[in-house]
Amino acid sequence: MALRHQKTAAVEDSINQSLKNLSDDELFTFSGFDEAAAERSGYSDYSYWRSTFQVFLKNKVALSLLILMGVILLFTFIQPMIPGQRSATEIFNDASGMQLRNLQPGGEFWFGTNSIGQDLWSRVWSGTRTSLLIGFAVALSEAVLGILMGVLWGYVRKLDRLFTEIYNVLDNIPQTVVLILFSYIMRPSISTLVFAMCLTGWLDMARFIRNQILIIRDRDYNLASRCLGTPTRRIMLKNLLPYLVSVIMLRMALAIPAAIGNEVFLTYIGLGLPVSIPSLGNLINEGRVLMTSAALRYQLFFPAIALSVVTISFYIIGNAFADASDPKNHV
Amino acid sequence: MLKYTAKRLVQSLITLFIIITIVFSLMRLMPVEGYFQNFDKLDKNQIHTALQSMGLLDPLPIQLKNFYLQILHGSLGNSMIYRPNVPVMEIIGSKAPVSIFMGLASMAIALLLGLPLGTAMARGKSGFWDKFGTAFIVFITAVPAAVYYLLVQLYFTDWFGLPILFSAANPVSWVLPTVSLSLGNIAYYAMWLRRYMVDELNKDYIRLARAKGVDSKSIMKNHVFRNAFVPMVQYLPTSLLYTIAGSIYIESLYSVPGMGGLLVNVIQRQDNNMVQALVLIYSAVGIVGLLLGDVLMNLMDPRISFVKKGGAR
Amino acid sequence: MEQEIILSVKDLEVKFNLRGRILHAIRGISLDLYKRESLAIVGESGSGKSVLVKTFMGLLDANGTITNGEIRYDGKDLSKLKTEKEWLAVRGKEIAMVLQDPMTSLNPLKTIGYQICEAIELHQGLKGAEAKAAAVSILEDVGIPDAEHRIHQYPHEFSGGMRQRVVIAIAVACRPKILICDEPTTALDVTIQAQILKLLKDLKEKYDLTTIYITHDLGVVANVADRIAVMYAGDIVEIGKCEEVFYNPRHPYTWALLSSLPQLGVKGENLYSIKGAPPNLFTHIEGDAFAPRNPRALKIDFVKRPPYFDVSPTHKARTWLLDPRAPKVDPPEIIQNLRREVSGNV
Amino acid sequence: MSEKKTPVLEVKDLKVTFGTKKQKFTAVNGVSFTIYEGETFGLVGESGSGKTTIGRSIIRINPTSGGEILYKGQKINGPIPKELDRELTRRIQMIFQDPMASLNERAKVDYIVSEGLYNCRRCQSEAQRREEVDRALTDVGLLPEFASRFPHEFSGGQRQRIGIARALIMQPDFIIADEPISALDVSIRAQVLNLLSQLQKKRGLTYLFIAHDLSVVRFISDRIAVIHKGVLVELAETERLFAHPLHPYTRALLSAIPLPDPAAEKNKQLLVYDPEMHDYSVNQPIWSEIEPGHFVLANEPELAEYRKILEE
Amino acid sequence: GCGQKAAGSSENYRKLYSEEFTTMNYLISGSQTEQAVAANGVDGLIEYDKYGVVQPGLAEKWETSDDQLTWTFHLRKGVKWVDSTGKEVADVKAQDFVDAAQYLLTDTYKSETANIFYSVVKNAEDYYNKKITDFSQVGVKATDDSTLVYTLKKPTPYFLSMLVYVCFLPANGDFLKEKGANFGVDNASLLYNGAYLLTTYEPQVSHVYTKNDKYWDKDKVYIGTITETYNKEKNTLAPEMYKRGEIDQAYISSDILDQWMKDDATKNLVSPSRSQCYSYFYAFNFNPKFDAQYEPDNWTKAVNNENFRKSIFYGLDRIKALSVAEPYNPDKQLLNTVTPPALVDLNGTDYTNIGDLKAITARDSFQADEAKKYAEKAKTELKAAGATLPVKILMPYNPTTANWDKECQVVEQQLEGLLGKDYIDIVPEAGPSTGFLSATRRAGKYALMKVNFGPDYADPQTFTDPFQPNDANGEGGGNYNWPEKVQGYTDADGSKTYSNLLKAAMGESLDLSKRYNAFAKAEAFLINNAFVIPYGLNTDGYQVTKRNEFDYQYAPFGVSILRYKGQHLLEKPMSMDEYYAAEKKWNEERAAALAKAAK
Ligand SMILES: Nc1ncnc2c1ncn2[C@@H]1O[C@H](COP(=O)(O)OP(=O)(O)OP(=O)(O)O)[C@@H](O)[C@H]1O
Ligand SMILES: Nc1ncnc2c1ncn2[C@@H]1O[C@H](COP(=O)(O)OP(=O)(O)OP(=O)(O)O)[C@@H](O)[C@H]1O
Ligand SMILES: [Mg+2]
Ligand SMILES: [Mg+2]
Repeated sequence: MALRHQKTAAVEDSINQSLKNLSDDELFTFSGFDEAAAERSGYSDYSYWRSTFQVFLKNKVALSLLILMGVILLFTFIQPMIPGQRSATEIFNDASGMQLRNLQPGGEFWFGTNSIGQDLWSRVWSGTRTSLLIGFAVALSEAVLGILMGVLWGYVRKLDRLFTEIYNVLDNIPQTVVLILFSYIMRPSISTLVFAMCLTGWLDMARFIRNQILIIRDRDYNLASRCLGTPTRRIMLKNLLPYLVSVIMLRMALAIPAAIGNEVFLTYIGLGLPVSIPSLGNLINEGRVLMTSAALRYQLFFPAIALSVVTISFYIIGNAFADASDPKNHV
Repeated sequence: MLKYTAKRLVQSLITLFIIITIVFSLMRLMPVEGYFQNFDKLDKNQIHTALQSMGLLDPLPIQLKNFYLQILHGSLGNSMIYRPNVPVMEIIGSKAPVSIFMGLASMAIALLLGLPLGTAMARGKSGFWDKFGTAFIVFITAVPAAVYYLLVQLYFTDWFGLPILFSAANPVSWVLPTVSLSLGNIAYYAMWLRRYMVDELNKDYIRLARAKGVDSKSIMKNHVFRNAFVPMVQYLPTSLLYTIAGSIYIESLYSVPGMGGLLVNVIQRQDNNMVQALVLIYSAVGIVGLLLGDVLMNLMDPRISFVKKGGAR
Repeated sequence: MEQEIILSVKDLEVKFNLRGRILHAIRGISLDLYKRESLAIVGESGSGKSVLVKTFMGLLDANGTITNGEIRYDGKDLSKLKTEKEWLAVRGKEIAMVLQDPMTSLNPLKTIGYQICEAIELHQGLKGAEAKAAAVSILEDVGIPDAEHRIHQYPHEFSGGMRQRVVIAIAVACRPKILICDEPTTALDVTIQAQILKLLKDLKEKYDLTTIYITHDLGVVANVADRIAVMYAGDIVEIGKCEEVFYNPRHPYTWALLSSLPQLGVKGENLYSIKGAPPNLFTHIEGDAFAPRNPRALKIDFVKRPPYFDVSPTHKARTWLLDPRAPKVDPPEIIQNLRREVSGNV
Repeated sequence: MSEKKTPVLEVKDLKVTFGTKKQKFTAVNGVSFTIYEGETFGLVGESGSGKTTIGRSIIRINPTSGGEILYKGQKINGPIPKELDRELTRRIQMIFQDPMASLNERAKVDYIVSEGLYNCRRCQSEAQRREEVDRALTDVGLLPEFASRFPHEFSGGQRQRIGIARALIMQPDFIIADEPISALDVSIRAQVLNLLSQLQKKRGLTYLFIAHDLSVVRFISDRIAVIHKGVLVELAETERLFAHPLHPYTRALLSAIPLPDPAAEKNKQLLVYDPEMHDYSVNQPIWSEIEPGHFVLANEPELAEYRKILEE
Repeated sequence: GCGQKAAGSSENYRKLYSEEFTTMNYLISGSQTEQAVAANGVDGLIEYDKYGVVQPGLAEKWETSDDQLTWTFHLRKGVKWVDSTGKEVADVKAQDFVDAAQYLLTDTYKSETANIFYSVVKNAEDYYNKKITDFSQVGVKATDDSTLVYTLKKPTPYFLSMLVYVCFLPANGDFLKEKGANFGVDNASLLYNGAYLLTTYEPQVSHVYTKNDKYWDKDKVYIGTITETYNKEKNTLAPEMYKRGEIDQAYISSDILDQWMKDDATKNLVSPSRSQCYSYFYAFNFNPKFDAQYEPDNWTKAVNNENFRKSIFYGLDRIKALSVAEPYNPDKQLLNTVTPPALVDLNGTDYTNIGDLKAITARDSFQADEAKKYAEKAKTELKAAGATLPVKILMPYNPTTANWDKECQVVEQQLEGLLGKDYIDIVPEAGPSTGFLSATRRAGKYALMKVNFGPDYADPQTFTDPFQPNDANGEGGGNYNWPEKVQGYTDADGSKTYSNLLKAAMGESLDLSKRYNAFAKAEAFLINNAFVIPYGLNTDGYQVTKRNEFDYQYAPFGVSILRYKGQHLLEKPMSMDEYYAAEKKWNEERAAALAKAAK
């Protein structure tokens, strides 16, 4: 019952205006009764997505973070094309041909240079790009696989035992075993990392979806669909998934920073990307070693700040969107 | 309930069996180079001999059979690479106590700080504590643990004159690693407790309690808190396990001789027996943890009974 | 007969702030509650019944405020109470409440005994074993057998009807002056409902209570009420003695409500039904809120809000139809012989 | 009622159990009744007595564990061929208790109403489908333009009517209405009740009307069956039942109906039913027709007693 | 040395370590870190002094037979085996060497160093392979308690240098028998006869070495205890801990070196660590087996073109590449030959200055103009040969090796910048961190790659191992870059020139001068024809340490450099200048010492 339909409201207003000018005699006569109007009374038109966006747009913090994220995303992709930007892997030398090592942030190199004279500014951007790419890829494939499995697991009773067993097994196989094997077979690269993360990453999503499905599976409206002979596939698509949009969005929004965080960890245990592919994970790991020397800490802080901004943004945007997509909040 | 537990245990055994078999097979796919420290200097002969004596040249099914026979005899075997010939149980046994103690201590800290924080957040929604707590949670989730652990270690040891490294004999040196280890959990517990408490606060029985004239402090204490804590209880045993297994950064930084990084370490070193034993232990503990979580929950919540099969959550 | 007023509401307005938009839940209600009477408030869902009584106990949701009016009780103006401490002197002790849903109004993790004792310890000043004994006796009062043993049980071990009895026991254990029952039986079966209503009546006598019932079941109202207040869209549109409202209703909404009783229906023919839906409380309501759904609406109903017109000293209604200038309109025929229709059939 | 009644639905000795072997719970036990074409058959009983379960067994949501359900003479419980399944989906439809919960909140009314059409592929073209949806909405007194809205934009009564439209579009001839008005406000109930009886008249529908509100059942039903803890205790034509309730449970139920009349209400006698009052140690109760069309669950001595009452 | 502390055994030396021993069983382990316990705890027949001159150890004197096949050692008397608490357990006897050898050659123990032993000792290999079962046929015998006789397969001029390696160390036979496979699993399952006892061994906590009071040469042991504390994050934390006075040694990684050098408080504390006799060189792969995407056929064409190889050989700016890890004095690490200096010498002349190698050692291979010239020539020739340009050069690296990745980037940019992207396209690729060598070098899955080799004994032959041609079965050779597969470079007899050069050198075992010259010739062939590009030495970078870097026992290979015996602690760490001064002095003194010893 959000906004009154504007047209209806306008008509009502004009009627009221005309009524106000009536005399007492006229006022105390029957006004006549319109059944259709009564049927229509009190309600308004409404669109789910529009309301979702309206509610979302009201959350100023999330909105500004969304804009920030948009700008960051845009910038990560166009940054290499902007004239005057340096390559992330090029090593810069001074006049004598020696590398410009560990230059402090300044006018020439905005974020300074690293220990072999690469430009940290472009590395941070390039790292953000790589990490976001990983994050998105992982989140997306987790979502697709997780939702598919989760819905099947939750809805099709016969599969429950099997899926639970599969879940228990896969959940207990250490990710490191899989990763090491993969990086042996496939070499450390973005695709290896994404692939290996996805291999077990969807499990959580699937379990989560399954639990949600269990909650709504036997609601009356699903029974109704079954009474109407709706095939399972369509029940999943039309009855179950739309209800999970908000939680799925939230999970996906959180999966992106989680994947990036995971990358940091994998880099830490030596399974991350090679430095020739800058990523937030290996930038932070490189920077960590410099923690003890105050003058070089900038090499840690810039990528760490980039990571934090990405994480916080997705966290808050995800939450705000989940809130917004819950029709309860569309009053 | 006993019967239910027994049934679940049997089921878990099957699950364990599958897990171990898969991990076992995966480990055999690793390159042989990993089994040697000095690979480059060895001749063919030596490599062959070594592989043979480790039983790695047998067909996989036979290796598996031997492995299970050995387990049936109650032995998890000896470490192969990590510390050759030392029984796996001895290695784990020497590392587990520190880890378990530290895990428990950090969990106690996390509960002691996280629960009040969560409560304070739930009480004054959008008050100071809520903002503070949210900031803390966001900080912990946004900044990689690898970074803030190091920050804590370098600055706090400097400010308070604490030793940088852990030493079993020096109780002061336990403080920082334990506290650091609990930071993540503090945030986690506070976040969930707040969520559950806010849910709980909207329930009818809270309204009734208020209508009875119970003051809000007692409501929080006697009604909301306990009820909100129930769903968390289920995850505590598993959370402890994760804390222990996931203390890899802390243990590296502070030289804690625990088993946090052990699994990763032995996987990288391809110490098959150690990997298998650890996976076995972790999975078993994990499965028992789940069960324990259910039992705890059952103790806390009179509605839940094992007779009815666990519903959706 | 002049009765002592125990609680008096004047021009009460309550607004809710929902994401920046204002919802007028109570739009200027005045109401006197007499000592030892039982007042029933009827009206359709969302008409503001619960909000009204919540203001008596300071239990409005955080986004709601009393924007106007006063609630006089025992020389105090309840609408001005702010702190929790001030309210604690009223809640339970003076005014207690029974909620609608027995399934959810008890804490599932605490024993029945604990939840009753909590009230007893707060309001009767008993402790420990004494409180326990009091709890047992109250449970027996509400008709729970084997109370001694039952106080150690948890809510889920009780049936719906028994839980509702426990909720009532808790309210009564507070020894209040006013007992508010917000839809105390809607979730229950007819047989149990009848028992509970009887129990409430007995308790009222035994503990000398003033009671307010909220319900939309006119049968229940007929059973329990001395007086009836009919609410529509945040306003009391008609109030009067039970018989007056049933046998001589004056507001078109009350007519409509009574007309749609299935007992009055003739098999094979259409039941009377109210068209449309209640107004949107977010918008400013001009004139009579019921007008758009009222087949007998006057033009003035769309322009000006009707005042109360007295039908009898104890009976008044807010409708222009009672204005001398208005055309004479009789209540629908069907409800004129309500008595015969309803009772004749059994 | 007409003399030549054709049975539409026969339930014979129906038994429904839940749970696994060890923790079995019998929700419905040995229930038999027949519903004739064009009538409204009321089923009343307290909460948890098995009313919904019976309805759901008929529409094949709950598997049965004993007895037979015949639709026009054809057995429809247990495993049935696909053909029949599709046929029955069309023929038998259900209206749910809670209008809030039984509509898919995330789908437009248009989809909700035409869901059945998609499934039985009756409509060839999009235009045809639109037409049918519009017709169905108009039939239940809603405006066709509502098709593009979402359920929560409607009031409870309107939603319930959407639920009815969804069932109607299948052109069923048997409808199970599971407490279709219990969740509705008094003022809205009438809308739905009217609609149901209008439709019955227009289309010759047969209803199984489940409710616990006796005043409503009385208004709408031709015959009423009273169920208690999964067992039918009495079945008779409506007025007959109200005039001569025999089983003590029925009597207790009737005595408890709240009457919207202060005078009547104030001197009402409450009867309480206590299952202990039957002495079934020697004589087992049986489901017997005590007078034409009036069944009651009783043992011999009780039957005798009931006969006496009837004669008076 | 400067500011040396007065000799006193109460001194304590503290440091961090990040790799825990897996075992202390010196008869099995092939890893240098693990051999540290044996290095300090168990004495062998001989030892070196700080200039690398052989000194008597457990053997007071020794002699060889005329055919150089039999070596007889006369053992010192009264040396004791003690346990980790210092309790005497037994006397050290000649039989202990025999028992240790038998253990070493028992295949079930999987010794990683047995091959070094059986490569020289008669019948040892057959015993290891179970071709013979009677151990008495193996060429090691105790003729009495204090006389030990080794019989060799063939004359081995470098046999003496091998004796400092772990596989020739003694072990008490009874104790070995008692412990079996559990020998050396911890400090208590080991017996000591050396300068230090490992008194504390808590895995991943700490190691404490304590001076052995029963040591036969205890007067030369100056440091009382050595405490090693475990920390996985050593690189990050050690500098900070040094500053706080919690430890006495820390490596200063190139990342933070600037910082330390700028700070007045620390700039005089940092010095380089000594380079080891370990060689890094870039190898051209003549047997490419990599994926089609990196164009192995094209590479085969390119790598067989001498001008192509030389263009890269002269084009590689090694200083620049080395400065990734060693930004301050990269030239100190530069190595112009495959064999590093100070391995062996001929009467005081270092091997790298002998014969054909002398010229090579004297110059830097980076000559940009030369490189461009060769590149131009190569371009035309390659085009003519049908190769496509740019030539893809697959350059794998191990992502877990510090700085290697960065170095590859530097090399890529430098070479491509110099020679043109239209000519070469270097493709650095991260290899797997597990099983790196199997997946890259050994499998032939590289085009040009930095590889390394460490000596096994003091003889030029050890550095030919990587390039040894395979036998008829395709086995037994090196697995580095397969120079035998090169096109051309064939002698009249049909075999490869390089193979012939090797054969000639190895055949010369009695006349050391001839032998060394022949090996130098072979090595020069590899370098001059650009089969490999010599690159650099191995060092641990910069450090701050209270240990005097110039008074440990020096040997080009093996475990001598791990020994604390004879070492002093400094009052204060050396500065750069002090270090270089000390190094210069050491070099001078060494030359003198070697010349003296040669007489
Ligand atoms: N916390 C709140 N925030 C916003 N609106 C509220 C809030 N509480 C109640 N309302 C609104 O106030 C109006 C009156 O609500 P109230 O609960 O008093 O209705 P009621 O008459 O008790 O209905 P019911 O019979 O369903 O209980 C409704 O429109 C409701 O939506
Ligand atoms: N899926 C199920 N699993 C287990 N027990 C069930 C299930 N469905 C219903 N029951 C049980 O069967 C009994 C009859 O349930 P049913 O829903 O048919 O009652 P009802 O008469 O419709 O009650 P209500 O008036 O509350 O709707 C109840 O005790 C209920 O708990
Ligand atoms: Mg209410
Ligand atoms: Mg039901």
